[in-house]
Amino acid sequence: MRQSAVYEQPRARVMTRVKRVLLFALLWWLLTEGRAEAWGMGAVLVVAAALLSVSLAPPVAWSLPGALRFVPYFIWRSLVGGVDVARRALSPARPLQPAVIEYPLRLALPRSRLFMAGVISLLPGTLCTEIVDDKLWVHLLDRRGDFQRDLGILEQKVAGLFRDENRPEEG
Amino acid sequence: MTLVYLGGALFLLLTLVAGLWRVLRGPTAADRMLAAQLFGTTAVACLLLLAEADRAPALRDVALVFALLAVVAVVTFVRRNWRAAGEDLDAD
Amino acid sequence: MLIDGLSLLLLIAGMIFFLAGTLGVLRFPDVYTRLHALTKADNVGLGLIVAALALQAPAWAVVGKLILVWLLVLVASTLSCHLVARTAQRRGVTPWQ
Amino acid sequence: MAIATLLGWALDGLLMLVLLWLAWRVLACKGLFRAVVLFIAFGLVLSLVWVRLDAPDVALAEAAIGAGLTGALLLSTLARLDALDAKQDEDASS
Repeated sequence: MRQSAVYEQPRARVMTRVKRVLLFALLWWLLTEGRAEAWGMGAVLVVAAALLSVSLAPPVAWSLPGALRFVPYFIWRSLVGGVDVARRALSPARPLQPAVIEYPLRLALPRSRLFMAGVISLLPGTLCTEIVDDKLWVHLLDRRGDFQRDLGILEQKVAGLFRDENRPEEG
Repeated sequence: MTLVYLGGALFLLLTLVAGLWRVLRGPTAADRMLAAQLFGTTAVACLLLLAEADRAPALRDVALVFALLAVVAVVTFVRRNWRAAGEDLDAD
Repeated sequence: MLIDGLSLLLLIAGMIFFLAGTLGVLRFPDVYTRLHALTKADNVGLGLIVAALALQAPAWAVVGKLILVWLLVLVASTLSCHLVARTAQRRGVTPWQ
Repeated sequence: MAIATLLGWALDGLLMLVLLWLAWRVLACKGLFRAVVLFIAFGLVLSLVWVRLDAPDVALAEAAIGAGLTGALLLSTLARLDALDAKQDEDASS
């Protein structure tokens, strides 16, 4: 799925379909919880769904090292976010200092922008309310904290995941 | 462990009932829709626990359908209702 | 025995997050802060419950299915969260200060 | 084992009460939009009731049709009705 630029080449096309079939076979295995007798029906459906999916959802460029960097970061930060908001909800004082900030996006691809807007809602203290041109409107639970920097780190990881052209500079 | 699963499911159901208060109180249509989202997640967790407690793997499929359809109502709300819905409800 | 204990611990932690999510939805002052509470706390809660059940799962496929359910809820709730927040903003709901 | 039975009863009793209360509220509450959201919650709880009655297949259908599709259809209908009302008001005033 990485070589979306050379998608027209016959070899890449075959590889795309093989990967899709494997992906849908995995899904079928999970859905049937590994029951062997389900594979008769499954074989037909998996191939049909895989071929159909190639035209409905063309392959997207992503990078495995980018994903390996993104997933642990995401899990850790969403855990921190959950603990943070749970603490605020459970404490009698209900400490909140909401604010709305604008964050200028450097990501170029629509899918990575949308992905980022979604992921923001799971990270500590941030919630994306609107994407206007090149800006994200972010609602903050607590305005204390360097959110421009945190969002910059997230943006870099998202860019790495989707091999976004418009990568922000390191550091 | 069955006891724990059943107790957990009961607890989750209680939090779901508490969430109903938000549907009744509003005040905006968005608040009510948000409560519907809360019910979806809670019901999924509840079903997964019951699947273990009752030894009924089919319940995991029900949970899967819940997870898939949780978003349908919200998307409809956003696409169709966002102007109309508030008029009668933001007021009362 | 050890695994049962770990499962129990994860389950209780998950319940606390669900309780916190619901409390947040009931106590927080406006729709945006409520969305914060709901989305973050409930997803962590569901993740912990899924982890607890995965430890007890009879087969790897079941573990995968549990994770699949969690991922679907994750996608669904971030999407809903963003859409509801956007709707509220476009309807002119001003954030609580 | 006795505690498990007790917990099961508590769960079933609570489900039953919530279901009846929701059914009453859906019919009795004022705003239509509120009724639709309560109806979605009703479908969810009803699905859980089917689960407790050992009918996961019915629960699956209820989840898909009751909580999912009917809720969406009712929201669409409500939007149409409101648009229609607005148009009639305009016609009447002109």
